[in-house]
Amino acid sequence: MTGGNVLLQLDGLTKAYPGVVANDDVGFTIGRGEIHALLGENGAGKSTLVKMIYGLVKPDAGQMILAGREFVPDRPASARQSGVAMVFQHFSLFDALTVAENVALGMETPPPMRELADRIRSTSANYGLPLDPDRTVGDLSAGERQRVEIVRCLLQDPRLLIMDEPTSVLTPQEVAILFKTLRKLAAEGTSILYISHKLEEIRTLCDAATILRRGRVVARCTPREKTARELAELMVGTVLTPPERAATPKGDVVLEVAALSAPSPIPFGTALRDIAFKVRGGEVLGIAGVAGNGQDELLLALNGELPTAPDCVRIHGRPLGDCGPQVRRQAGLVSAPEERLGHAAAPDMTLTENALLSGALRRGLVRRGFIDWARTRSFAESVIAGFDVRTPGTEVAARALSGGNLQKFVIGRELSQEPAVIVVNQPTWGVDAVAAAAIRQAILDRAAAGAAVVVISQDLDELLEIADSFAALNEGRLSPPRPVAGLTVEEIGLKMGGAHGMEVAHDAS
Amino acid sequence: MDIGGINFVTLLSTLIVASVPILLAALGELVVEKSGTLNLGVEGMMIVGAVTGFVAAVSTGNPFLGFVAGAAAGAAMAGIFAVLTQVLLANQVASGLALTLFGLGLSSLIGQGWNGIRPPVTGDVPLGPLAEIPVLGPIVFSHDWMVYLSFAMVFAIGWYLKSTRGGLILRAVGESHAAAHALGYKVRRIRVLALLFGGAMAGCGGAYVSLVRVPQWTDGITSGAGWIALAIVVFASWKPWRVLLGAWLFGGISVLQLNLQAAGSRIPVEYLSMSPYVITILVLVLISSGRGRTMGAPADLGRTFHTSQ
Amino acid sequence: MMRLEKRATPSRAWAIATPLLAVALTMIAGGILFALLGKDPVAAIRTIFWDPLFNPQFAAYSRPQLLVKAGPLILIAIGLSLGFRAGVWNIGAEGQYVIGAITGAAAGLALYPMDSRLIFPLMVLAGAAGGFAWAMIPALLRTVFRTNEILVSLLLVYVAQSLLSSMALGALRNPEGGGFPGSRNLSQWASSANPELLTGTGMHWGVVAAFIAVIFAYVLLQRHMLGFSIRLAGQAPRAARFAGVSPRRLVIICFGISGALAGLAGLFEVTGPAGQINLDFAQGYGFTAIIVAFLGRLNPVGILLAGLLMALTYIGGELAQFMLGLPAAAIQAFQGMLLFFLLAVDILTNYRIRWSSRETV
Amino acid sequence: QGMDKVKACFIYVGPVGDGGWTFQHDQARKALIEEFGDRVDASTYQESVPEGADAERVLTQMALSGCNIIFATSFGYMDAVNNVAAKFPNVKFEHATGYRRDHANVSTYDARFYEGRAVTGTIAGMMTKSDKIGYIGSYPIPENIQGINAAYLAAKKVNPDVTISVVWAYSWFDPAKEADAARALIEQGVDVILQHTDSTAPLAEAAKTEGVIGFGQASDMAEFKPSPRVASIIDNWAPYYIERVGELLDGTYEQGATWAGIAGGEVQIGEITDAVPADVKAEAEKVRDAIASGELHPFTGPLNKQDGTEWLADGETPDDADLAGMNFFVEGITGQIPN
Ligand SMILES: Nc1ncnc2c1ncn2[C@@H]1O[C@H](COP(=O)(O)OP(=O)(O)OP(=O)(O)O)[C@@H](O)[C@H]1O
Ligand SMILES: Nc1ncnc2c1ncn2[C@@H]1O[C@H](COP(=O)(O)OP(=O)(O)OP(=O)(O)O)[C@@H](O)[C@H]1O
Ligand SMILES: [Mg+2]
Ligand SMILES: [Mg+2]
Repeated sequence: MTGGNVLLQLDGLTKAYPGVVANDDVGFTIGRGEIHALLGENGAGKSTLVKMIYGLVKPDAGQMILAGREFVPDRPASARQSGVAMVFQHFSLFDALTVAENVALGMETPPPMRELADRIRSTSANYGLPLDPDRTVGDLSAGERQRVEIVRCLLQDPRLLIMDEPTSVLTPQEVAILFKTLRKLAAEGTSILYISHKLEEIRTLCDAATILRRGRVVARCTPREKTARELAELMVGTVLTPPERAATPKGDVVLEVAALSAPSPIPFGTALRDIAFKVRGGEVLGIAGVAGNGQDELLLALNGELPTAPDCVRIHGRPLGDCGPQVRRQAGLVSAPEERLGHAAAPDMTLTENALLSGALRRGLVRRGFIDWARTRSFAESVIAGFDVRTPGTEVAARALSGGNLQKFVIGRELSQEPAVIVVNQPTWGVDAVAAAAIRQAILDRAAAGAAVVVISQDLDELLEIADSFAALNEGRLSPPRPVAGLTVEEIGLKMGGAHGMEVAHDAS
Repeated sequence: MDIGGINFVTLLSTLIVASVPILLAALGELVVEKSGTLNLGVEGMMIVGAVTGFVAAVSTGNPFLGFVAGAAAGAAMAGIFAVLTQVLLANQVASGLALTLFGLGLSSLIGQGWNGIRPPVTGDVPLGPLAEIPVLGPIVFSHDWMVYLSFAMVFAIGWYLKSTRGGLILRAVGESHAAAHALGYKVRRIRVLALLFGGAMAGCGGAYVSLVRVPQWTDGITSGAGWIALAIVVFASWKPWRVLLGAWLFGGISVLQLNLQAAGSRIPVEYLSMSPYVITILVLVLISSGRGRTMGAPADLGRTFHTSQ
Repeated sequence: MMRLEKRATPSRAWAIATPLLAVALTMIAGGILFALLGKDPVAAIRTIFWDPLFNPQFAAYSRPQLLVKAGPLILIAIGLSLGFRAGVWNIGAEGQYVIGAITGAAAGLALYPMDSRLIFPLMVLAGAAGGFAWAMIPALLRTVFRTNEILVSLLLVYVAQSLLSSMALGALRNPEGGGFPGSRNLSQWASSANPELLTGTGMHWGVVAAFIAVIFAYVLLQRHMLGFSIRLAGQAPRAARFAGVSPRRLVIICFGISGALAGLAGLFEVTGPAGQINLDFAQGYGFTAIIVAFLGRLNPVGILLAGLLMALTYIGGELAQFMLGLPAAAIQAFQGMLLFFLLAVDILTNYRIRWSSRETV
Repeated sequence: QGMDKVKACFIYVGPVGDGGWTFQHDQARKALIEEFGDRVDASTYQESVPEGADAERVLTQMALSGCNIIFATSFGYMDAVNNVAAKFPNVKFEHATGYRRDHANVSTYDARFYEGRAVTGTIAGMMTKSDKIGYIGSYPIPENIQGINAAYLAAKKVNPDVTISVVWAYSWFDPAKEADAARALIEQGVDVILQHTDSTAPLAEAAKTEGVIGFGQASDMAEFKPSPRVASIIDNWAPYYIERVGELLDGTYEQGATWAGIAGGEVQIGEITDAVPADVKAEAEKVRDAIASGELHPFTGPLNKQDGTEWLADGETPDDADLAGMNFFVEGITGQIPN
């Protein structure tokens, strides 16, 4: 790449956090109009790097050159002034505000509201991402929310657009539309720095890739020239093996859900509508869906945090829809919500206390209301040993564990309770490939032992790998389950709700 | 306009004055809460404002300076709260309570030797013939300038929050500090500024008590007005207009119960004197029941914001 | 610039050291305040913290008085701390204290002048029930209508005070009291009296109850599932729901316990040290107990110590008033400062402070 | 047995700065210092002591600190005073407005404030143009009821059409509430306000409306002269305090129960200002002097109670016990005493 074509050059960027060096001497260049991928395992330092470019985090060392000039963004506003725009990994949207207000907040000098609304309408339509500026963001689907973020960037005519895992919340059809938009932008000369864990996507979209491991650049490549597996192995640094599954005979129906409807207890959440399915002992039901289509609510309704009519949920034929989590645990149901810190585990409590949190009943850790701390501690120890949780001991706070280790602890805690029914949401979210494989294997082992398993996940590959039957959740409705054998990704995409009305826009562009 | 021996023109005119302190304090607290901070120390800021305003007005002979000093003192108290909660990340509920306890002690300390003095008069705004209009004149056009200022603040705050960029950013910070931070807004700075403003408003409201409403200084003179102001913010679903309504409602009941007594009502006095509080509770119940989320409550209200960078 | 870095695990050493540091800082700041008031700061601090305990002239009397003063503070603070740990904010203990005293006294006075050993236990039950019932108002409004419990419990204090006036002047007024407000003196009627149990110790049934409450709360929080649920709900409300803790039940339980304990405190006070229902009965124990709860870091043993410390500042403060002419308000401001400093230094427990020259975002 | 030096201590229910009840007691304390100089140490006092357990502790600590005589200046200290007196037989206790003297070292003292009410009531009755006078009561206790009845009877004597409205503030000292109460009364057409609460707030409120007058209470409240404050009832404790401490010094101190009024100088009528016409002033002074000389008792029969039953026969006057327990309005007052 010649000097004139380089938009951004990074050199020796280093950023240390207590206990971790998030970025260590990172350097690469991005050309004008280039779509550049940044790859790496969880915690490899991708987000930290782009936050430095966006002025949110100050590097400890190193320099950046943007369009031939030294670039030292001291805050996001100055980065935006230099033509850098960013779509965040975790949405930076305000639920209670309107689309136009959200867009205005991301701009340096927004025009008056009425003019801005017009510009949002025209720009969003122009790029095939139609938006109504007056709607409240909290009421939008995940795909639409992402559009708000993108349109917010586009309105500022960026020279460099940073996208941190934009597709994890999109259906395949929505991804296709997004890619079309990005290619159009690139063709107009905008450079794009693209972060994703979805390697096939990277292969179809990106011109170049930089791979990080533990904060260092370990490889550079052209993704089209590599297979997804090669890319993954570059990231992890080891050879990967898929999980094994024994073909076990299926037993009787253990979990039966019928006519399950419930309003969402979460602000701006999705109501569940008339959900029905059955899971047999030994069977794994995979439920796919784009984030925000009722996954959290479904888990709550199954584990008892969201009570419904008694007949909506039956375990071994017993109606339990109106019972709380403890009664359901008694009946053999264990669950692991998506959010580990704060929901599945109490961040400031020790691992022992967190073991008690859900294990008290089935592991007999409490007698007449009084806690047997010794037994609780040994239960925690057995989970740590059994699931290879890396921790200094049982008496550290849950939040001191890395995300992946905490996830192993949570899943391990639930699976160690001899469950009859297992409900997990995003079991391997944010977990590295080796640990993810271990978690999937543990779930399959439990199924083999006769448990009925419901796995809710946005990772289609994961579902195809471990599920026996499959259903998709879309706006609170569940498609009828069907066997996984013979299913294609396109079919799944359609079941997941198509492109949420994007076809119209698709045609327009 | 006499009903049951009570003259409603004078009643309305009185309740407008009676509600000014809680109106000012509640408007200030509304801005604070919109930015995502819950400051329960309104009573403490009000009473320190009341004593400081009183001392300043008496020693300078100028009520205007009294209100300025009251506002400054309220803001200084809010500054303590801001340091505790925004810099030292202390629990907001406990810090607010501490502020009130400290304010009560501090005010009585400052006020030693200032009891029983007559402050300079804050005169009515001369609106000439307007004040002579029957009914409307006494109700609307015969008050001091703080009354009109407090009305203006209702408009100004409503307009600021709804139609300006500053207001938009303030609301955004209260909705999601994480997102606002990611977009590069200085969450802490915005919250501190909102707190200082809220403190100034509470201090002003306190000064109104000691300079106009009563007018004199004595320990504990605000007698719970700050708590009522907090209740009114919830009552108003965080909308400035409804704060005005709530302040009038509470002011009206407080004034009415004494009027009923003076008119020889047969309702026992203790029930009359507890009625403003009971009715406030009932209104709170009505407001909060029925809906999923308390309408208008900023999503990040009362949460501590911290980012390690 | 100061930079805060969250600790992976809260520091145990600092958890113990911070209250001591806060007391030390308060002494320094308070000393400055007293100096500004023209009093000798060393003498003032000594009079407040030393004389009640060790001055030969006063100590024999003051030391037991520490228990008398600390008893209700500890009893109420223990109840409040359970709620505060669970994120349930009962700010209206003062009202529950008053109502407990009224119902307890009323139960006794209804039987006046009967002579029975059963009267006092009956009054204790009535006092606890009164405080419990008064606390149920905000609790039920919270659980049924989602009404903010902080405001309701607080507003009910004013209502309770109106009721107190009305009782002192009306239903419970001493018929032989010359028409003056105030009930019969319950401490002078053998059946209802809550006397000093061991002469010269200040120990009365209320203090005994406070000690029992401390032990009860300690065991509850350390060993019992309910205590675990309370801690869990306060630290991670969603995790608590996941564990099967019902937030509504917790609100009811926490308000119930704190209301009943506050009511008990009121009953023991009205039958013992105060002696009668009168207009001045509400002395702010319910509010001071909030400070005590935080000062004790919401920990039962901490609250025990904090209650004694608070009592010391009251009794020493009284001495400082009439011995040194220190105004009552100065003592109140001093107590406010104590809480400020405690809240301020609390950060050392959960965060590590780093000083860096570079600006931070 | 006389004493060389007396340490006199004071326990106050309110802040010294209240400008009313406690302020007047503190004035009397200062008068002691003035009167006796080095022979009396009257520097020890404690303000804002709540009635109840705290009072008992403060009294004990004062006794321990070497006080010879302690003035407890609120009715509610009654039980505490008697309890502590039992433990310190050598310390003299003087209890204001109380009636229990369980031990030989407890004395009580009070003032006949209702005598002053008869004077201000006379002015009120003659000055009111609307024939409506208002009374801000603190609590519905005998002392207040005596005052309301005395004021009403005096006003009615000079103005048969007069009516009286009573508002209870439920506080001895709450300026905000007193101001509101005064405002409410004025809105009801009242143009003379009598107050039985201690702050100047009602006068400040009266000052806002042309033609409304009031009276100083407990202290002279001179800063509202000449109007709205047209006269005042002043509590003057200095003579009593000087007398008692003097007796202690020269060894003639004995237990006593004092209830003095205008004659004894404990109740003083402050200057009647020129805002009052000369004839009204003359009439008021006549009433004052007649009470002082004993010719006139504010409650002289025939008088009926509010319900119409007879209280005092023609020419009869009540005895002190009857007065001290007064719990009814006299005939002609329309309001109810809260119960
Ligand atoms: N604010 C922070 N304070 C402390 N450590 C941090 C902070 N932000 C990130 N880290 C640490 O820095 C490392 C890199 O984090 P970063 O978020 O950049 O990873 P990532 O590559 O984006 O991972 P993911 O794929 O999970 O998004 C991690 O170990 C993380 O724990
Ligand atoms: N908030 C925190 N407080 C203290 N230490 C932390 C915190 N967050 C992360 N760490 C530490 O930083 C290290 C990296 O954490 P991080 O969550 O980024 O791990 P990771 O690289 O993403 O690992 P995994 O793949 O298991 O999720 C961990 O060892 C953890 O102990
Ligand atoms: Mg990331
Ligand atoms: Mg991670």
